Amino acid sequence: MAVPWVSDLTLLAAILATLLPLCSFLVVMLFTRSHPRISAGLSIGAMSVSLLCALFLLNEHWHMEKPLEYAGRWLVSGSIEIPFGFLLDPVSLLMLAVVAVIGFLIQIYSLGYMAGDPGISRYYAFMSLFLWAMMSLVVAPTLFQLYIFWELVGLSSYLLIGFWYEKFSASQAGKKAFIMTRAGDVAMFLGMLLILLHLGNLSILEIDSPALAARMSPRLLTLSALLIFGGIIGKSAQFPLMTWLPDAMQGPTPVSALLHSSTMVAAGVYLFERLFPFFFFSPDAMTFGLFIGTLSMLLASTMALVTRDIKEIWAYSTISQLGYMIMGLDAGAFFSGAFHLTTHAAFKALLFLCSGVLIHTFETNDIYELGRKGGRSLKVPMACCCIAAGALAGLPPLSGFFSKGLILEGLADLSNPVWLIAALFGAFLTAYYAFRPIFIILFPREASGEPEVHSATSTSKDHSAGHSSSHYWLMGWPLILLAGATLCLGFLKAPLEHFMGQTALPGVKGIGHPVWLLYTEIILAVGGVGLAWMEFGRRCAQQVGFVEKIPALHRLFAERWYLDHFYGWFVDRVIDRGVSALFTQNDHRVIDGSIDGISRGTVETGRLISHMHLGMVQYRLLAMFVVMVLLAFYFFF
Amino acid sequence: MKWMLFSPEIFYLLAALCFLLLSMTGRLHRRRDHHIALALAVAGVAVCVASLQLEGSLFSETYKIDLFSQVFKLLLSVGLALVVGICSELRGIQERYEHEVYLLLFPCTLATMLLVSSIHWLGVYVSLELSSYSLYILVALRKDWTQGIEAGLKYFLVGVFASAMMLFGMVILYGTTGTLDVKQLAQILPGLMSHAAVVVGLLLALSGFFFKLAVFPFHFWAADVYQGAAHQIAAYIATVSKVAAIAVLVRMVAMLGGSSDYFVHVLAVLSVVSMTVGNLAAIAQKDLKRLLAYSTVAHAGYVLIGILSMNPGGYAGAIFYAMAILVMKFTVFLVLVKVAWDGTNLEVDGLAGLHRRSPLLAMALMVALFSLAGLPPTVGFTGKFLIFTAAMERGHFALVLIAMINVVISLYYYLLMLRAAYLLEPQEQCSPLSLSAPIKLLAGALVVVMVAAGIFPRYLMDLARNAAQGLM
Amino acid sequence: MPMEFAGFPFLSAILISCLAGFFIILCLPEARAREIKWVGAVCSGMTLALAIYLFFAYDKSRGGLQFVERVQWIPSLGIQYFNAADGFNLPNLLLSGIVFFTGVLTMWELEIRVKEFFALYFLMVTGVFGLFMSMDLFFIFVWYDVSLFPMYPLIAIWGTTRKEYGAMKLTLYLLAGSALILPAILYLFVQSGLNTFDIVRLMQPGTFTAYQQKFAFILLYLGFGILAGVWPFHTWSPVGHVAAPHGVSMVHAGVLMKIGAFGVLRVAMFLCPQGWQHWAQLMALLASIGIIYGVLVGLRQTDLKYVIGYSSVSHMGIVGLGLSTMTVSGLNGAVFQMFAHGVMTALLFSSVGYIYDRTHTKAIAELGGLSRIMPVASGYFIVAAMAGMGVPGLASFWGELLVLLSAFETYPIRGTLAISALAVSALFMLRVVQKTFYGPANPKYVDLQDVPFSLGVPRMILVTVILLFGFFPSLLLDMIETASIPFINGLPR
Amino acid sequence: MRIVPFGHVLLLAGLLFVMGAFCAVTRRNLVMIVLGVEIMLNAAGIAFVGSALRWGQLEGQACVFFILAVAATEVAVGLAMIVFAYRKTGSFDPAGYNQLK
Repeated sequence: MAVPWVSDLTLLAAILATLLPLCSFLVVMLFTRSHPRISAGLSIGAMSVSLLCALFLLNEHWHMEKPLEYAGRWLVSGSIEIPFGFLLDPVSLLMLAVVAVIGFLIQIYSLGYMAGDPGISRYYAFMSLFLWAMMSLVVAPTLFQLYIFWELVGLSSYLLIGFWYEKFSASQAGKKAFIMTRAGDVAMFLGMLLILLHLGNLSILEIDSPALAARMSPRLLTLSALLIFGGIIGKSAQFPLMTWLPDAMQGPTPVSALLHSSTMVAAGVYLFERLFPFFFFSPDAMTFGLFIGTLSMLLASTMALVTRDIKEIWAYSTISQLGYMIMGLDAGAFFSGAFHLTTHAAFKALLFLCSGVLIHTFETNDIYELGRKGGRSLKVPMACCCIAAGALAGLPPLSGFFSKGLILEGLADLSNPVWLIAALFGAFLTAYYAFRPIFIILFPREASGEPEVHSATSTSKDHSAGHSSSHYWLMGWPLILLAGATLCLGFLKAPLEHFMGQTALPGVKGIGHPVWLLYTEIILAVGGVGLAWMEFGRRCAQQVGFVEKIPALHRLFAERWYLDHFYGWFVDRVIDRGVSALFTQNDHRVIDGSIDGISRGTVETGRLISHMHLGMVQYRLLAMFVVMVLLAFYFFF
Repeated sequence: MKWMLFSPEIFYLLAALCFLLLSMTGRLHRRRDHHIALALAVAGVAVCVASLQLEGSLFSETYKIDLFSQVFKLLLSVGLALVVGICSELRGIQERYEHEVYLLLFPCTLATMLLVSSIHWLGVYVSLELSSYSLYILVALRKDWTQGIEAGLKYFLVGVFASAMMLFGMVILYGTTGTLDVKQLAQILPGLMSHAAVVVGLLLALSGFFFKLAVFPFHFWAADVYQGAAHQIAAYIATVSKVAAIAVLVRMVAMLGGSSDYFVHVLAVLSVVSMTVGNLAAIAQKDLKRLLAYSTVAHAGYVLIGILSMNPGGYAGAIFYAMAILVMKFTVFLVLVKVAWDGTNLEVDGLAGLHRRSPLLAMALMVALFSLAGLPPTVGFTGKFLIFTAAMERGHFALVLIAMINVVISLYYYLLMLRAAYLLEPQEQCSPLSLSAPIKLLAGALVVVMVAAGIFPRYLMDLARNAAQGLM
Repeated sequence: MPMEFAGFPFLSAILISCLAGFFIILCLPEARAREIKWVGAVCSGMTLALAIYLFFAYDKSRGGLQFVERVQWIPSLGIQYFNAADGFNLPNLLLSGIVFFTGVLTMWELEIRVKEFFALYFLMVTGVFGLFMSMDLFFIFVWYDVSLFPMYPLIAIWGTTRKEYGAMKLTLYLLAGSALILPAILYLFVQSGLNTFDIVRLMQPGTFTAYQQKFAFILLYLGFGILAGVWPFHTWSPVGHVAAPHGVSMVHAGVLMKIGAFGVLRVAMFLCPQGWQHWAQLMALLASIGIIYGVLVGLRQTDLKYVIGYSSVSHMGIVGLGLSTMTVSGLNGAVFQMFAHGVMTALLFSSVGYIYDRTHTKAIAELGGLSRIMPVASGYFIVAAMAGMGVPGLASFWGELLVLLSAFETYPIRGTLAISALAVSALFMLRVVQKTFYGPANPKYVDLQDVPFSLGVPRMILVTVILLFGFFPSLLLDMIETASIPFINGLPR
Repeated sequence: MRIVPFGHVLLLAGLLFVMGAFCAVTRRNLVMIVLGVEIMLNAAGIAFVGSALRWGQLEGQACVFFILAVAATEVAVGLAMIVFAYRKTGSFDPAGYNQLK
């Protein structure tokens, strides 16, 4: 790798930030598999150094004008040149910092959560693998490198979801997640190839530059944009490929917090940011993205209304918030998507970690159960949970309000009002489903008249034994930090906008501030919380949601709009029993059959001919004579 | 010094006479006869080697001695020596007639030597009949008389019928051209090739050799004779008389073949049919010797490809293939004789457990089978390779393709034999085969020859090529 | 015999060390199994060391044929013992060395008839090495058959399920392939009129007319394609893999199928470029069908080795697709994939072999939760399965990436078909891994002990090779590039 | 001095040859088969004499003597075998000999 040897510090920091988790992964996997303490320490140490480097890079380049790119020659094959290196600009540095901070906090949290689990060193190894893949994905200078780490992130999510592989449901969920994201990756790979064909190389800066738009016909540009958007749909669990995320909750809760809420699923949105100018050139792709974002946001919110498993609620809310970000980006508001991604990462991780503490102590995922077992007694987690839910709902002082407001303003600038109406309705639903579990846990109904415990999806208990109080504080400390972040991140809007704005992209519209939009947003948020209070918080409320009153709707949402049934039917009927059964029969009967048939045929003719030789002597003489006569006659033809 | 040219034949005549005297002494000394026969055979080989470089012609230009004939005489003498080598017990022959075996073997070899170098149709006919008749009797001497007599009769009837057809062919040739001397015919025939009578006559004339080589219409005797005859006699028929048939066919076609397409087509038809019939029939065989018979028919088909391509490469290929057949077939018969030492017929499954009973024989069988199948590092492959190259030079692509398909079919039953030897476990516990030192040496030497001729075929090929030059 | 040796004849040294092993084993008495195995290990280790030395000693800047060895064998027919190393055959030589060495170590626990097994094993691998290094048509065919016929006794005697049927079918099918190759080689030899089998001389443009090239190419492609598992002719490979003992199926799937692909490259494409351009469409079609077909049929298999058999049919389809695109990166990808797939399948088979030796069953339904019982052994299988799916960081990702890149350029529809197979191959591999390794531990196998270090060595070597060439593909690609660029540029337009 | 054109002689020999073959193929008696072959050999003899006359050479005549000698040995060997077979199996019918499978 002919990289110009480290003269400046930035490159060293970038290298350290990305490669250290890889080293810890290799060291843990090869040498310290049997010493959990050492492997945990190793991976947290590596993560802390990468965190420091990420933060150092962030403030070192706070005022950078043009992006920094380092590229070393990695693989040359004929006309294709695949370099390996780093692309540092505000988009990637911000994301790098987000990933590093949340990764570090969750690794600390996991010390407490996973204590006593036999596979802890394997857990930390896979976590370091994920962090290496995610960090390198973020700073990838070319789509090749991004695609490579995109797949590696998918692999680590498979390994972490299926961490407790003894549970059949965990390995099943891991397989489902991997295949669905892989389907998206296939689309993305095709989109990449289309660009490669026309551009010659896949460096991101060149893709974003107008030069590409000049080379490709608009129709082809839209097609490749749509294909790459397919990859985003796969990774960020948008409309068609969304059902793997709620199943991914089988994994340990810190994994859900890190991967399936803030960082991994956000990779899709990050890719959108990364190629924003490229997407911007094809308006049809933007409208299609807008449609997909809205659809998945609404569907996910409706699913969150009915489910009883606390982690699944936050999983659905992640899908809907990602839908929000994509709507924001597709509406052309570049900074709104990026800012919402940052704030969402913080409060969603906080939500998961709080519910992790609850699950960890009471060993059940069901919100009614948690309520009855005295969830309210744990003061710190419940407080942070309320803050995070408030941010999710978009209540004013919290970060969620600012970032969601930006998105709504972006949508307001669009000509067609339907997107804005859908977004506002979504905001209302979000507020409602955010506070439903909070009130159920805070104001549990006594044993009498409780709706009998039945959970829509069979969520088996988390695999963790009771713990001493020392772990309590290990898990508590990250919560407080994250709660602080959700509180003050909202106020960092202006400096962040300035930081992101430096490389403001041409053609991005300025964002106006219609006043009535701000008030409607607040009213809807408070209205949602009030409705939730009405149905769950009040003393005499029956704790039955307005949706659960209509059984048909209830079942529809509980069954995830029958998407899972469709996929199950498709994989089982079409692929398994249909096409591959057809091919297998063809293989056995037609191809193999014909070859065995030929060989049996020769053996039969052999037997026939050998019988011919057993006749009387005189037949042989006759045969000789006749053949020679025939050969003689042949002369005349 | 003319008689020096004739020395191999004279030697074998004297040997035959000596055995005639011995057979008249009455009492049977099996060991003594065997030792004398072995000594005489080896001496015969020495004489042939000595006379290898001789050139000249005898009996007023009807008996040609050149490298071609001398090489084949050497091959025939080596074949005889090998066959005599495995005649130590001769359990397959009735005790009373054991004298006659050597008495008839030596004249038969003498006849084949005469056949090889005579270039006058009458000489060819007489020597062919002499060798056939001695073989008819040898086949009939089997201890189990029912098999022996049936095989002898069938062999006799088919043989005599074929020689009658050959004679008629000769007559037509003589009638239309006026001469029986092959050298003169070689000048006259190219002009007359358009006449039906001449070509049919030539074809009928060759039918005698087709019978000897067991080519398609004349191969009906092969299966029954191999099964009916004693193992040693079957070995002799499979090796020595095949080599002689190839020799005389090559000489006749080389000198008389000429340019007529019809003749090439007929030979091609015969070769394809005999290949296919031989291979297909061999698949369904249970008895080992019957299977070997059909495989010989198939090999006759392969040799015919070499002969019909009518170029020096083709003839050299046929000569090389003759050498290969001699070694390959003899090795399989050596294994057969040692496994079925009591002279009874052996089933293919009778080879069961051979790898345990005697690893050396099993290895020899494996190498021989792969060589018969024509797999590379062995002499069989080089033979086939030369023949196919020659055929390809004449543009017979389809013929080569059919031949290769036949090779694959033949591999099936060779692998079945290998399976029997290496995989099957014998039902009753058979004792390990104890081989005498010379036999072990012979088996090892054969394996070495087969593999060495496959890997370094250069010298043998040059010998065959020079022999083929002399023909034109 | 005029000999021409450029310095110490390394290439022949590899052959000699194989043959030496063969003869020493022949001389050792049957009872001394341990010594036979050590002789096997030493000789195979020597070939590996030589292959590695050659790999790194090859001067990439100069390129072309190096370490040339030429001995006139049969001058009258223009046959010479002509060996040379270039960008295409060095990776394959390295692959054969690795798979051969690890194959011998994997068969360390063999008890029955050890002497015959290793003798035949050495003979087979001598054929493999011979074919890769030879530049003479005659010797390519000779080594092709030498590597094939030991297959019958190896599978028929030491095989597992339906061994006799599998052995007979495999041997006859592959030799039916040679029934197509020999006529084609002779046809080329005769039509060239140069009375030589030397590929370098026959390769010069203008020796054959376009019709002759088209005619010979299809025959050679079908002949070698049968061995490379090209779609309609692939049915022998799963049957053969299941029947063969795992050491043999390692070499068989790992290296022998590469001989088929290498044969197509070295003989068919070198000598008949116009034939190649003419038939490329058919090659691409069969290859992409093979990719999809192998994966889909693999989905329904219940036997572990069948699964691996069909996955290698699919991967060989990728190699075929790479060969059919007339681009440099397509060729690079194909040769790289040959190497990567070889190592990966060898690892798959050796881990299945270990599992079979312990549980005596290959049926996926009976196995379950092995990861808990023997984590290290199942870890090897899982790494190989990941490589099978084309996970980056493992060797076969780069092969697939390059092949699919160039396939998409030349054949967009077939390229898309092949790329969509990536998703199905994930489903296929993960389903196997989940059923055999995850899920509750099967009580029957609870007391099995994990793979000890000594037995783990071969599998560790394979894993490190996969990782090494996964992280640093340029090590191999620069080598292949030195041969593919001059070849593609030299093509007549 | 040519009494008959050569064609006719050849035709006679051919007819005789075919009749001999027919006799050998149809008669269900071993001796008759050998007799049939004898007829075929004599047919060849006639043709030899005819062609010797046509080409005015004595070589043809010499060949006839050889044919007679060979026919004699054929009869000797053939009948010896047939007699031996008759003594053992008691029948001349060629169909009886089909034990070899």
